[in-house]
Amino acid sequence: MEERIIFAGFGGQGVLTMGLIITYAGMLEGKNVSWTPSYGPEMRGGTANCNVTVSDDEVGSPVIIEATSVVVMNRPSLDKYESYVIPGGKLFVNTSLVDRKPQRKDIEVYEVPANEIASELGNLKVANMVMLGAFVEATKVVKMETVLKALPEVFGKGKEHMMAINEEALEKGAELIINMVSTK
Amino acid sequence: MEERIIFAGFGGQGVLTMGLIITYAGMLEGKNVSWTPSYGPEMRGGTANCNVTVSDDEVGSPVIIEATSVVVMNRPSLDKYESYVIPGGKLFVNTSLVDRKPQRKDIEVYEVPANEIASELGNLKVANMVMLGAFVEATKVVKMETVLKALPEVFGKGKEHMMAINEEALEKGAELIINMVSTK
Amino acid sequence: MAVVFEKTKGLTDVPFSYCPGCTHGIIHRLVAEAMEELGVLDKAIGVASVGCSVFAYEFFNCDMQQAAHGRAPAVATGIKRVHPDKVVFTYQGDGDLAAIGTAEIVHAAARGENITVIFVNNANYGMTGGQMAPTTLIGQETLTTPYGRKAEVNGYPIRMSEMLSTLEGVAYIERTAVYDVKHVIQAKKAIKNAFLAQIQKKGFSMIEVLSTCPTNWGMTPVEALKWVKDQMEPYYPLGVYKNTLEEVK
Amino acid sequence: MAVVFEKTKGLTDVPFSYCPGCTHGIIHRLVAEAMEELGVLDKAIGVASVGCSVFAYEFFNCDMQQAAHGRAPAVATGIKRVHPDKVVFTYQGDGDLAAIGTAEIVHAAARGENITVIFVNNANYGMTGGQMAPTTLIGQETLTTPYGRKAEVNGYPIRMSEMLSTLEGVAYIERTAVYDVKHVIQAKKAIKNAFLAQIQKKGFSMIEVLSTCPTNWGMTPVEALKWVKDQMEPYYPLGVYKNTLEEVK
Amino acid sequence: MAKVLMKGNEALAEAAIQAGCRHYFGYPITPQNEVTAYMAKRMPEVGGVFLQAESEVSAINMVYGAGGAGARVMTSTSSPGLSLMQEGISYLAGAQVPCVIVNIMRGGPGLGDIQGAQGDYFQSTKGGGHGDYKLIVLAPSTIQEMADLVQEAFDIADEYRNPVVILGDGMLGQMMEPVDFENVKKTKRNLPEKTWATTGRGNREHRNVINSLYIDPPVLEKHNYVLFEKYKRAEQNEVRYEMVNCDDAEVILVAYGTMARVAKNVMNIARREGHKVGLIRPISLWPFPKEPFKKTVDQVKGYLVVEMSMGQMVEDVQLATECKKPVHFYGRPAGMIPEPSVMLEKIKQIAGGAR
Amino acid sequence: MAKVLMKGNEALAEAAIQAGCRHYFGYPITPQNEVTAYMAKRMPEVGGVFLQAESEVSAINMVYGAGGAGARVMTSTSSPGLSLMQEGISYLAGAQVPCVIVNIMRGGPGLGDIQGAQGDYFQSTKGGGHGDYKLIVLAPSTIQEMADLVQEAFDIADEYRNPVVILGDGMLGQMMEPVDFENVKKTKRNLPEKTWATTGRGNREHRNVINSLYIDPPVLEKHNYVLFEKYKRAEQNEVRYEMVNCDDAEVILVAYGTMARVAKNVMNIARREGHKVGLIRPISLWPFPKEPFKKTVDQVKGYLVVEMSMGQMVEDVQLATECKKPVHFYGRPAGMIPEPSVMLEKIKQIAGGAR
Amino acid sequence: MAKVIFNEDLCKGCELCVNACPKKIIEMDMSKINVKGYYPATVKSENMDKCIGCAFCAMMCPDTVITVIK
Amino acid sequence: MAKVIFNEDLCKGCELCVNACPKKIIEMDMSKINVKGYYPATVKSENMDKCIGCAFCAMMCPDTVITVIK
Ligand SMILES: Cc1ncc(C[n+]2csc(CCOP(=O)(O)OP(=O)(O)O)c2C)c(N)n1
Ligand SMILES: Cc1ncc(C[n+]2csc(CCOP(=O)(O)OP(=O)(O)O)c2C)c(N)n1
Ligand code: SF4
Ligand code: SF4
Ligand code: SF4
Ligand code: SF4
Ligand code: SF4
Ligand code: SF4
Ligand SMILES: [Mg+2]
Ligand SMILES: [Mg+2]
Repeated sequence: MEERIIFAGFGGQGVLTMGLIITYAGMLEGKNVSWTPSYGPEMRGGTANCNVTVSDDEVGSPVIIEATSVVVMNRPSLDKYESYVIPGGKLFVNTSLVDRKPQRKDIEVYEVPANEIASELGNLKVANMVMLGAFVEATKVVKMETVLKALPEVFGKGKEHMMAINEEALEKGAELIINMVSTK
Repeated sequence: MEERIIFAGFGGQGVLTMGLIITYAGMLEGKNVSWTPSYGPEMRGGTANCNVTVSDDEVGSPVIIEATSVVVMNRPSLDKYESYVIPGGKLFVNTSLVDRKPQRKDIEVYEVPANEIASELGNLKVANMVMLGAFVEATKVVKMETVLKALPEVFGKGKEHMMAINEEALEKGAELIINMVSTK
Repeated sequence: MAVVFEKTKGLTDVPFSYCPGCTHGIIHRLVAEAMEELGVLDKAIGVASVGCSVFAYEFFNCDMQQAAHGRAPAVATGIKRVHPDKVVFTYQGDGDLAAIGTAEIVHAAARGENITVIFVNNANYGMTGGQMAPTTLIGQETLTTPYGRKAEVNGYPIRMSEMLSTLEGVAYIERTAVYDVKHVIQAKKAIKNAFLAQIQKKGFSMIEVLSTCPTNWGMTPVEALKWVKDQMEPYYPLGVYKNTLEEVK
Repeated sequence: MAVVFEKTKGLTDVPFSYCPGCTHGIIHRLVAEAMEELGVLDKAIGVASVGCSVFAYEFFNCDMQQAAHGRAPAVATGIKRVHPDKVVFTYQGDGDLAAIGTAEIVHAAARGENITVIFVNNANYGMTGGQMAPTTLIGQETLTTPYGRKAEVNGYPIRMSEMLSTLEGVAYIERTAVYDVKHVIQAKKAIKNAFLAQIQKKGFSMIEVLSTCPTNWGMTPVEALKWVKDQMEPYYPLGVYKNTLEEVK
Repeated sequence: MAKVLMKGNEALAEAAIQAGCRHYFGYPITPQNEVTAYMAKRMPEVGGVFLQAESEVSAINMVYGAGGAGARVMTSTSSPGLSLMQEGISYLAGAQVPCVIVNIMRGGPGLGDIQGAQGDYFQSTKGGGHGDYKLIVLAPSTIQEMADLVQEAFDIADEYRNPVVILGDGMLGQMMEPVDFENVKKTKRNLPEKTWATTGRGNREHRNVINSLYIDPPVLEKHNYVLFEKYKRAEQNEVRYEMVNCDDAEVILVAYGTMARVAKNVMNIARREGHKVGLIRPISLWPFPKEPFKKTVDQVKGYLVVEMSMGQMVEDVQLATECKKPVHFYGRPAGMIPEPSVMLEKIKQIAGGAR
Repeated sequence: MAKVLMKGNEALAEAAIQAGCRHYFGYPITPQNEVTAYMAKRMPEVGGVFLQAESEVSAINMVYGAGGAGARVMTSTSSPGLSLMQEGISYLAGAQVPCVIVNIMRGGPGLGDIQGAQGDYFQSTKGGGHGDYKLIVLAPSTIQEMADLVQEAFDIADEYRNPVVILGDGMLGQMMEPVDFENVKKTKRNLPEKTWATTGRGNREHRNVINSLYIDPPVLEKHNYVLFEKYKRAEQNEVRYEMVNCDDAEVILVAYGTMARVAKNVMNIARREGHKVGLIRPISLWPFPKEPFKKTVDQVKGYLVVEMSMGQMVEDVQLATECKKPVHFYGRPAGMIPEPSVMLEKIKQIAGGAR
Repeated sequence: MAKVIFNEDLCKGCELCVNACPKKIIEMDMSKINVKGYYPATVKSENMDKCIGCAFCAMMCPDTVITVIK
Repeated sequence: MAKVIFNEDLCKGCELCVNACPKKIIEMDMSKINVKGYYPATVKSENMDKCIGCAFCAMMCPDTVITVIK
């Protein structure tokens, strides 16, 4: 098993964190993992992304060109990364901020109105957690319970008050996929 | 014809100038010439030397290991350079400041009490010119008349008042050799 | 209706790459307006340094060179010695000018090099994520002074305007700020004076501008302005440190 | 009969490599005597710079490092941060300290680096044959100012003691000379004070000594002393520029 | 201590501290800023010294002072910064001062960009500074290896009294992988005491002097030979490399650092497609590993050197193969990753006999 | 103008002025001080600018400014100084600023000594600075050639918008030989106008910008390819070398600069003793001349590379010969001259079939 | 009568203009996000006539968003 | 009664001691050249008793040639 995932969006949408949580959870599950962020001045109000690999084997290239999954939180990221998904791979689209449909037909597309759900939860900042919940449910790259264990490690001290809402957001995202699949 | 000459002595004895005059004269006679000085902090009250090549052909190595002639103005220079003379080559020793005899038997040795002659002429500073006169007379590397032409070029402006004594010193040195040969 | 205020021709159409509320943008505008108003845009040659303002070569509407970190004064010297009648200026951050570029700025000043230096002091290295600069205040937390700058370890913030004003080659040095309109207006006047000193061939001129770095200071842009006023200005007093200008009308 | 004066233990037996009458030799002796008298020879670590005094590592009778041109204050900083209780000093010429090493000396001073700097100002680059230094006087002829130093081209001589004294990290700075016995005695006192500042952990200390370069100035050693007094001293006033020393008996 | 997820830059810094490094001098530059920041935080905790220098020039000279005074000392920078250190590096090598220098490479020349690249191979392995000297250059390709090699680097530096360079790139510096610090080898070398260090004379009989000046040419020449004797020892004892799937390989990829990871991927794909492809990964870039080429040169059809540069290590591969088999090159500069599809294509061509 | 007797350093400086160089920035260092001193004297006479910078770091950046502003500009230094210029040199190459950089090499590493040596070959030809770039490197071996090549260097720099290095050594700098400035070739190239220079915008439509920053990796990559296209042109057009007695040679000496003069002597001695010995003297060290090796590799028994270093150019010779024939090396560092007797001995061994 | 015009797409929502306006008529338009992803500054049309054309806003704007006419 | 002793072979003949001596008793010995090639400084024995042991000469000597006893 080797999952190669790209998370992409605006700086500030928490895409690096999403990747980090998956990476951390993968490590907790004894997998080989690697997380590579974009960096530099383009981060300043620009776009951000990270490449995450979770694998049973040694991790090869940290840079992902052929992704098993891609998660896009905004429109420019869809434009840039749609082509990176391997045939049969998964593409997660934050429909709240993306105003077009993906064009690929050879991949599984998951449409998640992450911002809307987050705003229903009362905090726009957890849109990434909503998306992450959906992602974990759909890909099973790691177990949801491991994700919950990873959360406090990644957020560190001082964010304890955010745990409840983060977990709720993850659940909401996961639910969306469960419903999606059952209605399919 | 290729003459490879080393001039060596204390800094301040004018050995670089001796070499320069021969080099200049060689150039005036249409020869290929090259002059390479020692340089750096060892010059500060230390020893100085220069390597001069006067040749019909292109000048090869500017650094002389096998000298056709060596001119030593002090004792340390004799110690260092005696071995550089090729068999059959010439060694000029300033006996005023060198308190030992050369050991080589396979070369021609010219003993020139340059400082004494210079002091007889009333100026210790022209010891180098005495030696140069001897050298030119003995080696005929260049013609004495060319040396006389080279003098003002090498000394430059402001040294005109020294010309007469310089020429006298050259003559004295040359005479010494002429007498030496005739008495041999 | 007449235009009271519009974007100066001294700037290109390229939008600034600075963070929201970063006063690099204000200072850029002032420099550009000063050049436009003095009518020197067509003979100006600017030197961008390495720092957040590295892209200044895209923003100023004149010929530009991008210099290695800290070396803008040397690059400007090279340019000025080729074109003594052109107007040559550098735009440098405090890391660039007061750390790695110390020798270059001191000697450009000592030589009385006839150039104008715009020195943007934001008390840290913005571009690289907020490390200590020589101008970082005692106690200030940065990436490389996580426990606050300590005098025993890191020494004391350097007041460049004061230090450089001891040099004879200096024609004009003033320290300004841009935390409110009044100071923005004064800063522009200062920048114009600095260019005038160059035009009058008086020698080296420098305007230090206290600037913000809301991103790395962890403040809102408005809070950052207040921090300049409350924290920086007391250590870095504003004012003219050297002036050999002839009076102009 | 008692010995009134003999060679200090602070110097090795290696004869100096300086030109006849060069006052580098006097200054060496004063530094060595100061260390001997303060009893710090066994814990002193000196840094030789690049210049005529590059061989200082052969002369001072203590551990020594030879630093790259201009970088002695950085090297000394490295040493001092490893051995904060040892006595660390640099010995630098004016080319070394005031030209290529400007950034290093300014920042060592600004950091209040607890080291002692002996700064030998002989108004030119002796080692390389007498080129202009930042300290070369206006009008002075050198290899690289064959028509005399001109302010318009080469700028103005830098007064390092004055400039560095504007920095807060500085504990002690004094400018001295060695052109006669009285000044030699004062220079030694100054050098001792500088070491004391270090021993008292006060911060950065520097003694500037006006020195001669008879060889490159084209003067006899005695004429050279007079030139220091008549030409250099007026531009480089002697005296204490900064002093935070506690009084010692 | 369990595995921890860390950025390469941070793992490197932590490993240095665990290796006994207590003195760090550096100057910020992307993409190695995390080293500096980590040191700023950790050094005070372990009673060590973190000092931000006023420039890379100063930093490397502080390293000289501290290393000469006997400390385990490190600096880190990225490409332009390393260029500024060249004089200091030549001095360190000349005066035989041990230290560890980290270069987290980015795209060049000049200001270039800030993405990970491999354009500084020549600078580190051939000599960016003046004069005849050698640096020992180690190139990790995982975060774990970054930690492991740093420990090793300090030991090698001390054993040989020579600067050791860790040559990484922006990608390695920025990425996170789990690291096991238990794993970091504890020193096994019998390191000599630093009796040469300038610690203040104390009761020592002789003065210690750190110096690279030998004004008399024959003396300097002797010193040069002393250095090269040492380098010869390093060539015998400090060669490091990894060989994967080389036993039956017809085509061998040669790559180091981040690039080797990409190459390994491509090798696996090619194997799956039925091509006999192997990988040689030099870990020590100087001394360059010649053995793996000696061992394989008779059997292979050719080598494909891949670099994140316009081609630098390729020359050492040509020399190591003694030109007995074709050495092909594919690389991209500027922080661009050479494309696996192109690599595959080239592998097929070489397998097919392309020269 | 007749022949004049001049030091190499002075001839170089005079030739630069005759080539139209009117801006010189430099910092004193032995053994090139005569360049600086000469410029200080002559530049004011011709209305040019001589400026003594505060350091080599500043000097090279002044060169950047002046070259970017359109001037013919030069700096000169010796080994440690060139190390300090590496960042600036990488910027000059990256921003395509033409200039001439003179390195009158001395013994290293570190402070070393001040005798002429050849230990900076790698630094100049492979890249002492960071990133992928090339300098065009010319190595004169007589004073006349120092003058000739300087003229050429300015033209090449302008044609390619690239820094050109004159790599001499202390001996060449200090020695005197007659020079004929009539002889110095006047430019024959069709040099493009410097429309890219920052001269102030004036009436120009566009702004001129001198820059090496391309923050977006694909853009930097493209820029890298532009540079390497240029380098390829240089490899085609700017190769220079001298071949002596190679037609029937069984053993060929390879040497550049001062060393080539010594080698020529030895060749003559060997010929007199009946050995068929030739000499290849690379004049352009980059681009390195491969042709003379292609032409001779089949006929010779082997090459003997002699350098005043521990062996640097020898690698380029190995690459150029494609390892078809043994490449032997003999060198001495620190400013010591390799001994003719040893060279002769080696020649005989190679002629005798030694590998 | 004065008027301020915002080149909205350049606005980074820093609020320095809001802070500078003596008439306190500038506010952030939370109803839209510009191309850069920020809520841009604006003066509601009903407040525009309070503008005195002092250009304080423009002088403090770091991104040359504002033109003032009078 | 004081006395100065010259470590003659270290002397470089710079005459700074000559210049410094208040008693003007130091002179250059033109009758010999030392190992360094200089005429060394000396005090003629007939003048030694004029020495007051002030050590001015020693303090000005750059080459630590002079020892003073009293
Ligand atoms: C030689 C070199 N060292 C370090 C860097 C990395 N660097 C880029 S910007 C910068 C600091 C800029 O700070 P400052 O000059 O204060 O400008 P600001 O970003 O704060 O405006 C540094 C260290 C570099 N590009 N080159
Ligand atoms: C990087 C570098 N640049 C230049 C030199 C050459 N150099 C040696 S000494 C010196 C000047 C020394 O002058 P100063 O510091 O005033 O000392 P002084 O000889 O006058 O005592 C220079 C430029 C060098 N060794 N290294
Ligand atoms: S990092 Fe700081 S200085 Fe740089 S643009 Fe952002 S706010 Fe301005
Ligand atoms: S050159 Fe000048 S400074 Fe150097 S030793 Fe001689 S007199 Fe002293
Ligand atoms: S011009 Fe003045 S009153 Fe009008 S919006 Fe701007 S700051 Fe407010
Ligand atoms: S100051 Fe400018 S950028 Fe900031 S909010 Fe107002 S209009 Fe927008
Ligand atoms: S001790 Fe005094 S009196 Fe005696 S010789 Fe020396 S200077 Fe003259
Ligand atoms: S001062 Fe010293 S060196 Fe000079 S002449 Fe007197 S004894 Fe000799
Ligand atoms: Mg800043
Ligand atoms: Mg000096």
